[in-house]
This record gives sequence, structure tokens and C-alpha cells, in this order.
Amino acid sequence: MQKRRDVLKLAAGTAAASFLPKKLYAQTGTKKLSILTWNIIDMEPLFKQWFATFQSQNPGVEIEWLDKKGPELPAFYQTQLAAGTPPDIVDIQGGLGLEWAGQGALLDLTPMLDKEPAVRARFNPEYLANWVFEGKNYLIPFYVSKSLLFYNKPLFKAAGIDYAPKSLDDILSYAKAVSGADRTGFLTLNFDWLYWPLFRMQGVDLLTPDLKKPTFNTPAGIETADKLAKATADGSINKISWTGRWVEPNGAFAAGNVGMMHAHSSAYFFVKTQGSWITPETIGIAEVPGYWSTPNSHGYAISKGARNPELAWAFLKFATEKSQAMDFARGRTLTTANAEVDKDFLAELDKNDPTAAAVLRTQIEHTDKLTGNWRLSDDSAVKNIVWAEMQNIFLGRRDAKTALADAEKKVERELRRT
Amino acid sequence: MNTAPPQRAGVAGSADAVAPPVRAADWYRRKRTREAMLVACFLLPSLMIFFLYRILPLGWNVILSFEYWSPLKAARFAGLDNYAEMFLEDDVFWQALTNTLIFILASPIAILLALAVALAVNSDLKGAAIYRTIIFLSYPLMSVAVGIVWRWLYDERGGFINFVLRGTGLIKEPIPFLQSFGWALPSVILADIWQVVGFYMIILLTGLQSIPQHLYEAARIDGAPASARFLRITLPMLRPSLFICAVIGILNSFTAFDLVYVMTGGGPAHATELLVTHIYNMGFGETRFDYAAALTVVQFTLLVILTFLANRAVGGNAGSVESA
Amino acid sequence: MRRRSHILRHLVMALVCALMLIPFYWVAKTAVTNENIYAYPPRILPLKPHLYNFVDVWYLIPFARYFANSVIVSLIAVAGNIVFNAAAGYALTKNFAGKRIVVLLFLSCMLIPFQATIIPAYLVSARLGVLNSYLGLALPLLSTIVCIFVFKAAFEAIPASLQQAARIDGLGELRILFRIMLPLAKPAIATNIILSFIWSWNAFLWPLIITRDVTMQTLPLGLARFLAYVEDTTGALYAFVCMVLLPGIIVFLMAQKEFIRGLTSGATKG
Amino acid sequence: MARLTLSALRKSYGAHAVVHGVDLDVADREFIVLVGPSGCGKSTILRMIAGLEEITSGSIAIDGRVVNEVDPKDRDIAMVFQDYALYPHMTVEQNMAFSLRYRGFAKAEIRQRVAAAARMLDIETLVARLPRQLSGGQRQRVAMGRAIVRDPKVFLFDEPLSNLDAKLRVAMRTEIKALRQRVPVTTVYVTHDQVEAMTLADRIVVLDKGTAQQIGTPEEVYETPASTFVAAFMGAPPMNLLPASLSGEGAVELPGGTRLQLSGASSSRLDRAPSREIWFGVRPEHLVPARDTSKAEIVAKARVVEPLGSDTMVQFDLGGVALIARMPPKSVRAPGDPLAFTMDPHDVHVFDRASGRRI
Repeated sequence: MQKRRDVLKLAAGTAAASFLPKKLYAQTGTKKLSILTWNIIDMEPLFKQWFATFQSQNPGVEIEWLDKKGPELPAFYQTQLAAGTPPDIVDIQGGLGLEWAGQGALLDLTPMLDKEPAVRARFNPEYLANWVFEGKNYLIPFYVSKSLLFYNKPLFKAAGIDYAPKSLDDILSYAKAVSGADRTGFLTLNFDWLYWPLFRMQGVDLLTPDLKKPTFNTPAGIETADKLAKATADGSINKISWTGRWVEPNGAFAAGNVGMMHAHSSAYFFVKTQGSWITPETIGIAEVPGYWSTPNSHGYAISKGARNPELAWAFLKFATEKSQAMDFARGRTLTTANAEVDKDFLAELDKNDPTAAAVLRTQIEHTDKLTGNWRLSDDSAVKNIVWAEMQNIFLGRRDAKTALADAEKKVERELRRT
Repeated sequence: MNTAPPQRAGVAGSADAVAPPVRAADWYRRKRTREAMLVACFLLPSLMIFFLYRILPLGWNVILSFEYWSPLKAARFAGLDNYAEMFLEDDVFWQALTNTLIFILASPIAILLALAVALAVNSDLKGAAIYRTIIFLSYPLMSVAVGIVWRWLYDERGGFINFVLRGTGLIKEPIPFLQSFGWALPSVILADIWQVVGFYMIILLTGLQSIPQHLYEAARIDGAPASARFLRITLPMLRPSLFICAVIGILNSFTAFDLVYVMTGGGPAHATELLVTHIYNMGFGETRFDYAAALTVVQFTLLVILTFLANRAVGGNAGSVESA
Repeated sequence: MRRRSHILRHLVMALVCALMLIPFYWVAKTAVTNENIYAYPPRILPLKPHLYNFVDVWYLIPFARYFANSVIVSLIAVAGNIVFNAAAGYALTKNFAGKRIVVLLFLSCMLIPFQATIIPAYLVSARLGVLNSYLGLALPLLSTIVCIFVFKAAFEAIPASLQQAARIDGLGELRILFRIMLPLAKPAIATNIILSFIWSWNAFLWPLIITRDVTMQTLPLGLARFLAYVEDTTGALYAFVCMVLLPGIIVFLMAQKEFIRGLTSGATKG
Repeated sequence: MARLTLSALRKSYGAHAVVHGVDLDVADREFIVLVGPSGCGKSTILRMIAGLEEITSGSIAIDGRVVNEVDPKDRDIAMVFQDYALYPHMTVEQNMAFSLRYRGFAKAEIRQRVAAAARMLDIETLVARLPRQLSGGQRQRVAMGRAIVRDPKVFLFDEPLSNLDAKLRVAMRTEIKALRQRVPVTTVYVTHDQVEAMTLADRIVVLDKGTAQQIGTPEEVYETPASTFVAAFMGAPPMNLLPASLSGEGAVELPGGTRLQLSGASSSRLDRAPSREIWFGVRPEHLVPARDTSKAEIVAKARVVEPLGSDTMVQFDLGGVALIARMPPKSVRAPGDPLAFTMDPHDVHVFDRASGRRI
């Protein structure tokens, strides 16, 4: 009885306390650090451990950790920006960081990196360069991935193919050979610019190097789009390629009825849990023809509105240090772009899970052939324009020539707008 | 005979002795003021909430729509630039506008369906409560999950609908519902109807249950057949509920946001883009809150006009039962 | 004759219900199997059903805490909705100067998508000092226009003579509302409870924006947190959906009793 | 003691006037019936008396106290509504006790009053039921019971029988009449049914378009209708009205050329007629079959014959105007039968053609 009353009292007390608004962290103290991450709450034990270590090195620091899932993080962060209370550190995926940098939301990290060349030297230079906007570095790599090709070896064998494709034409002819009945030959993820290697391997680039003019409306560009459209129409390419985002393409490939999938490394771990056919013998892992790939990486940035930028920078240095990065790579089985960590971790993984190691190895090789990472402040606008016309072409509503001409016009207008 | 002696203002000998008072108007005015105060008090809490979370944000959007603004840049006056861009250059806007209108115009189908169901389960049918529960069941589902399930149902290869259609020999080749420009929007609309039909049903049931039974009794005494009772009593008395349904249908063009976002993301090539998904993409996707604000203002204006028309269509007075 | 029409109606209703239930079946089936839903051909019956997903949901996130948060926020929202909406709905049955404007205002308030009001709504809540609190979570949902109109419609269907009789009997407006109108508008109250509960229970974007503290999060936010652990595997997602959905259905069933009573006892029928 | 006085009572909605200055003095315990077609303003007047409608101008006094500025609850009136307005969620007993509870009566007194009223209305066995478990007639009684327990100064009835079927209506009418003798309270009763008005009223107020056409006892209203409207409204079938003209010296010329000499008082009134154009009125029962056709004032052929058992109604044409006569049973058998009528000059009515007022 007494116990129950205590429980009730406690519950009432907690409830009452919860009714009172908590003070915003920004309005109190100066030794607070607030960190917003992108959907990695599963790493909570590790993060808690990092915070404890960091706090012991920096006494008196309080850390607030926020984690939001992908589609909602931008809404949350921008609301906080508008309210003038941005988290000090934010974990951003893909090109979004550059857009926010262009808006003036993020702190230029170049001076810090210049002052501490040792920190700069930690990272794979190509991945670090991913987030250079107008000559300034706004983010440092947190964990990185880029696209590669998975293929279904039994399906390949049944179609009489026993090696990975070396060109787009290979991809399309293998796809055709594999497809039939309810099988399709090829699938690609399409969010961000993940489909762009299909064009790049044909020598088609989106923009001029100075990012001022579109360059995709060329005979090669039209031809490539045409080929993809035809292959989609005849069932070689699975239509989910052009509409699905993450769950369906991976699910479809895992179901075992698709010959190839163009995706980034994390797809492997998803597919593996969903497809009973997947063993080291049955899944093929290959670089994209021409070694082209699109990065899909996470970086750390510091908000310009951060109350304690030095503290935030100290934390970033801490979190990307070898020991921490290694724990993180182990915890999530990924590459961090900390060159030393990735090398050691892959060596370790080779022993435990060679297939996973093979997948991850592709992520740190040929990093000079990254494509689809244009340093634009309006990358998503350009992406949306081009993608809509690509969908029109691939799904057979418009012919490649007029659609690409339209896309070119719209991209030119968008580039002029900013 | 009376419990208290009347307060006599003066015993009048005849009708003439009672002079018509002129002050009556004053008393009525005070009385009306008192009633108005009461009405105001009753409305106040709701009005406060709407003011804070609806009207202020609307004003914010209106102001923003005439500016260049982002969370970190000082606002600059933009005149009609955002609107000019929308009407003259933004193809997606026009597509989204068309789709939004189609989405709204499809709502009568769902309302009729719900009306049929509501009439059926409001009768003496045994097990009506079970039917009612089942049909309502889809509404409390989280839209995100609904979107994921329907995305699967519509899947070209592994989806249930194609599986059934092919299994029964109705079609030979699977239909890529969500990958086809023709099918995508109707498919999303169907999924949406599936989810909201229970909502409509609840509103219509409330309306049906509020109709005083004596109206039917009187009609039965007058010998009105069932069809006449429906047309003369049920339908007119349901007008307020039907109006609410019509408004929900209009609202649905943006409450279906989650569903569209999950099922198609507005694609392929904006074939299922609604104004609200466009607004969200422009705001939080492309960080163009100023432009998104202009879109919001235009959508708002459009919906106000549609609501006004819906109000006219069900007989005006915001869905009130007309009283003499 | 009557019986035949009943059988026909049962058949039609059963068919409609079956169609309505297909997606449900799939949710439930996937929740207990973890199957890849993109497998072809689809497997109709679950193979080796298990309840691990439900266990995962319970343990991987602070389910009980989120559940309690959701319950508290929803209770506040439901209470607010009944009182405020009934009052406003009653006021709207009166004739007063500016009524058309108020109705128009209410209607137009509905027509602003929440997605477009996130930032200003957050700024308002910050000004009010209710960020990261139950009150702040419930505040925008405390009165909903659809429900105001549900009350208005229900009140208007009550014969005017009842109000007049009550007025002659000596009741003031408040008493008329509470002693006469509300008891006769039970279906409207039930509808209010059901709808406002579901809306606040399922609210996602607003709690996401307004809560910073993990312990203040509601169940739908738990989904995001949960999915981070289980890598978007759909079985877990559906298990979560089932567990989140259940309270909504229970509230519906409980409130529905009022409907049934309305039918059998004729509480609202003169 | 409760008198009810309406003076120059007016009601208008904006520019649209629905009641144009009604004066009425209701004596204590008098039973007044307001009768008229729908839209004549009778219910509006009743609702103004109840305080449910604003008074545009004029005044209402109960027992000499002007109640224009008194809330309904303080006017000491009770009202029986057309739809009874029983509270559906309360039992019969609670319904009847409801207003007393809000007037601070002691519980015992409430119980006693409700029991007395229930006994009087013979609904003692129903007190625990809900309204929807009652028949139409029983609800009607409860509605009256609710009024009776209040023991008010004035009873108001708003078409209380119109929701009942024809048979029950007649029965309830008789009951109201009987009840009235036991509870003699000043009453204003609104109906559109002239039979109800005739049977129940001490005095009838015939209303049309917001004006009182005539106020008088049922006999007065029936025998000397003040206007063609009253003449046509009261009585079923209605009074026959023919366009006719005065041909001087108390003579009336009917359509078809018949001349009728009115004698005595009637003829002297005719001299004051503002115009020679008149309506000539005679009730169906005052067309007396003539034994001698040559002395008949009206000769015609039957067009429609409707035997009612007690009477036979016969329709015929006179100079292009349709008339109805109430004749003894079996006196006429078939269409085409010859008819001949005489009229007692005391039983005919003459109205000015332009104003419709009685001459």
C-alpha cells in the first residue's frame, strides 16, 4: 500500500514536472554542447560513452544529444535555425550540408583545419573535398559510403553470365538476359544523385566544372537516357528504380528476382537480412563500370549560431579520432573516411566477414571517381528538376531529346536564380 | 393559486391603460449584449488557439510570400516575384494544382460510399457495430504505415493487387500502378479513400443519430415511403454533416500528405504531386520558405473558394439546418 | 421480404469489410513474421509466426514512457476538445452579429496545412514558453474546427423547442448547454473523443519539432527511434504500428458504446 | 387572477412585418384560441407572450404587469409545444419536476405536485418511463402535466394536437376541454384547425396576415363573420361566397340574375355600403330546400353529390360560381337532379367587395 502510494506520488511528481516547460538549453549556461545526429540512435551506448570521456576531458560541459530520422531532420534543424537555437553540431547527409552552408547556417571549418593539419590529414582527401563549398570546408566526414554494384550470381549463371559488367551496354545486355517472367535485370537506388554513375560512365556530366552551365543535353546524354528508357520498357530494368527510394528496391533485390542492384554499401546489410538466398557465394560485388560512383556520406558541421564553437570543434576532433572512429566503424560496420581507421578496420573485418569487407573496400577505393556531388547551394532544386524529366523519359512519357532539352532550360534558369 | 404574489406595476383597468413602452428596445439591446458576451466567452478559447496556431502562421506566410527570406538571411522585399515565378515559370505548381483539384473532386465518391455504409450500420442490422468498427479501423492507422502497405499492395511484381488480378486472369501483364503516369494518382486516391472512409462514416453517423426520431414517425404517419423519408428528412437533416464531410474532403488534399509522401514522394515526375507536398519540398527540401509561403497563400485562397462553393452546394449557412 | 434485404445487406457489408481488412491482414501478418513483403509470389499465410517484433518494440525504445507521454497529451487534447468545441459549437448555433465572419474565420483556419505553419507555430510556442512540455504538445490540438462543426450540427438537430422549454423552465445558457444540449449530443461527444484522441495520438511532425528532451517524446516519435535499431525491416515497423494502433481502437470501441446507446435507448430522439 | 393584455403588439423582421398591431384583452380564466392559416402570425404572438421572441413594439401585460422586459422564466407562464419538447433524456417524472427544481421548490412539494398532476392526467403508471417509450397521446399528456405542475398564471398551447393522428386528435381535444374545467387557468391556444377553435374557445381570435380579423365568441365568429376571410375560414365546408351587386332598397342581385330582397336591419345596413359591388355569402346549411320551386330564390342542377350519412353535400353552379349546399340525407340522389333553394335573409352575409369587410 505504502509502496503504491509512493509510486503514485512519484508519477504525479514526474507528470507535474513535465508540464512545466523545460528551459531551452540556449538560454542557460555557456558550457553546453548540443549535438543533432541523423538516425543513429542505435549507437546510444557508444555515444554515451563518448560523452562521458569527452566530459572527463572537458570538465563542466553538459551535452544534449538529439537524434532525428532522415526525412524529419531538415525540418527540425531549420525550425531551430529560425528560432535562433540551432544545435551546435549537426550531422548532415549528402549535399544538404552545402545548401545550408550556402544559406549561411554553418561555420567555415577551413581555419581550424588549416591550423591543425594533423586533423585534416586524418581524412580521405576526396571525401573531405565533398563538402567544399566556394573554396571553404564546412563539414568533416563522419561516416561515408558510395554506390557499387551487387549482383545475383545464381541468376547470372542461369543466364550464362559469370562476370561483372564492364560498361553500361554490359549492364543492359546482362539485364535483358536475366529478365523474363517475373524477373527483372537491373535496379538502382535513385535518391540524391545515386543514379548518376549510369550517365557518367557514358561520359555525360551534369554541369561544367565551374558549375555555371548544364552539360547533360548532349547526344551521349540523350542516347544514354534512351537506352535506359528502352530497357525499362522491355522489363530489363525494374520500374522501382525510378520511383522507389530505399525499402522497395532493396526489398525487391533481396526477394531474389532481380539480377543487379546499383546501391551504396549500407544496402548490403539491409539486403542480407531480407534475402535468404544471400551467401558469400551467391552475391556478387563489383565496382560500377568505369569506377564511377556517387557518394552518400554523413558529415559533421558546426552551426554558425553555436554558442561554443571551440567546444564543438574540440568534440569533432575527439569524435573523429582514431579510437572513437574505430569503435564507431565496428559498431555500425562502415567506413569513416578516417584513412587509418578504415584500413585497420577492413583488415579486422576480412577475418570475420570477408563479404562485408569486400563491400566496404569498394567504399574507399577509386574515390577520385566520385560523381553526383556538385557543390551547389541549390543542389536539391537542380536535382528535382533533372530527376522529374528523367522519370518522364525512363517511364516512357516523353522522349529523351525534348525532355533533356527542357531539363537543360530549367536548370539554366535555376542556376541563374541563385 | 400562485406561489408568489405578482409584482404589480400597476393594475390596469383596461387594455388602453397599458401604454406601449418605448424603452423596450433598450432592454433588448442589453439582453442581446449579454448574450453576445456569453457567445464571445464560449468562442474565446477556440479562437485563441486558432489565432495562435492558425491565423498568426497564416499572416507569417502572407508576409513571407512578398519577401526573399530564409531562416538566416534578413528579409528583403520581393514584391510579386514569388507569385510571378509560381504562375509563369513553375510547371510543378500547375501540375500540383491540377492534382490537388482532382484529389478534392474525388472526395464525393468516398463520401457517398461512407453515406451508404453509415445508413447500413445505423439500422437495426445485427452486427452493425462490428461492421462499423472494421470500417473505421483504417482511420486510426498511422498514415506512414498505410503508405508503406499500399505501396506494397500496388507493387508491380510482388504486390497483392497484381497478384490477385493476374491470378484470376483479369490481366496478363502486371500493372505498374505507382510507376505509371496514368495510374499513380488514382492509386494514391484509392488508398486515401480507404483510409478516410471511416472518418466520413463517423461524421455521418453522428449526423444520423442526431436526427430526432419523431420526424420519421410523423412522416410514417403521413404515409411517406422510405425513399421520401430519405430525401425529405435524412438528407436535409444530414446537410451539416455532409458539409463537414465536404470540408474534410477539401482538407484531405493536404492531410493526405504523409500518404503521398510515403507512397510516391509526389512522383513519378510530379504525377502525384499535391500543392502541400510541393510546399513542403520547397520549404524544407529546397530551403525556399519564401516561395513555399507564396504557394501556401495560393493554396489557402483556392481552398477558401472551394469551401465557399461547397457551402453553397449544401445549402449555405455553413451547413446549418435551415430554420424558418 | 425484410429478412431477404437483411441478408443482402449483410453480404454487401461483409464484402466491404473484407476489402477494408486486406491491408490490415498484411500488417498483422508481417508483424509476426518479418517476411520480405516484396517476395514473389506473396505468401498469404504466415510462415513460422513469432512475437519477437513486439518484444523488440517494448525493449528497444522506452515504450512505457512514450506510451505514458502519448496518453497524457491525448487526454489533455481530448478534454480540451470536448469543452472548447462544445462551447464554440453551441455559440455558433446562436444568432449574433459577426457570426458569418466567425464561421468563415473558423473554416479558413482549417485550410492552412500544418506543414506550412511549423516554423511560426514553433516560434509562438517558444514565446509562450511551452516548448518541450505536455501543454505545448497538446496546445495546437486543443480545439479542432471539424469537431466544433460536429457539435454545431448536433446541437442544431436538437429541436429548438427543447431549448425554449428549458428557457421557460428557468435555465440559463450554461445550464441549457450542460443539462439539455450536451446530454442530447452524446454521438457528437463520442465523435469528439474518438477524433481528437486519434489526431493527438498519431501526431508526428509537431511532437518532432517541439520536443528536444527524449523523455518527452510520444509514441510516433518512438517509431523513428525504433526503426534506427531495426534497419527499416518491415516486420518490426508493423509490430510497432499494431502496438500504436491498439489504443486508438480501444478508445473507438469505448466511445462507440455511446453510439450504440444512442441507437437503442433513443437518448437523442424526441 | 390572471389577465393577459396585448396592446398594439407588433412584430417585424427587418422591414418585413408579420404581426401588425394586435390588441387583445384576455380575462382571467378565459380560454382564447388564436386561429388562422399558417403564416398568419399566431405562433409569433404566442411566442412573444412566452418571451421567446422580441416584441417590436406594443406591449404585453400579465395581471397588469408589463412583461416586455421580463425573461421567459419570470413571466409565470407555461407552454405546451407542438412537438411537446419533452426532454428525451429524462423520465416523465423528471420532465415534470424539472422546472420546479430550478425554482427552488422543496422536494416534498415537487413530489406532491407531480403526483397530483400525474393523477389528474391519468399518467401515474408512466412516470418512470422515458418520453420515447410513450405514445403520442401520452407524450401530449406529459407535456400538459409539465405545464400544470408549474401552476402558472397563463397557459400557452402551440398547436398541441397537430402531431397526433386524426382519431387521437379528437380524443385529446375532448380531454383538454375536460381538463380545462378542472384547471381553469387563463389560456392562449394556437391552432390552424377551426374545429379545435370552435370547440375549445371561450373566445376566438381569427388572424390573417398578422392582423386580427375578428375577436369574438365561437358563435359570433361563426354567425357574424367580420370579413370574407373569417367567413371562409371558419366552418367546413366554408361559406359560399358569390360576387354580387346591390340593386338598391335592400335588394341583392346574384350572378345568374336572381334578385334577393333583404329585409329589416340588413337592408338598412346595405344603404351604408361604400360600393354596390359586394360579396354575397351564405353557409351551405342555410341553403334551404324549397318546397315550392316557383318560390325558390336559387334554381340549379346538382353537379356533384356527396352523401355523408347525416347530411348530403351537393355542389352546383350558379352563374359560373361553384356553390355547396348541405341537404338532408337522400334528398338528392344523382348529378343532374334539379335543386331549388330559399334563403332566410337573416342567414345571409354581405361583404364589401373591395375591403372584404362585413356590411
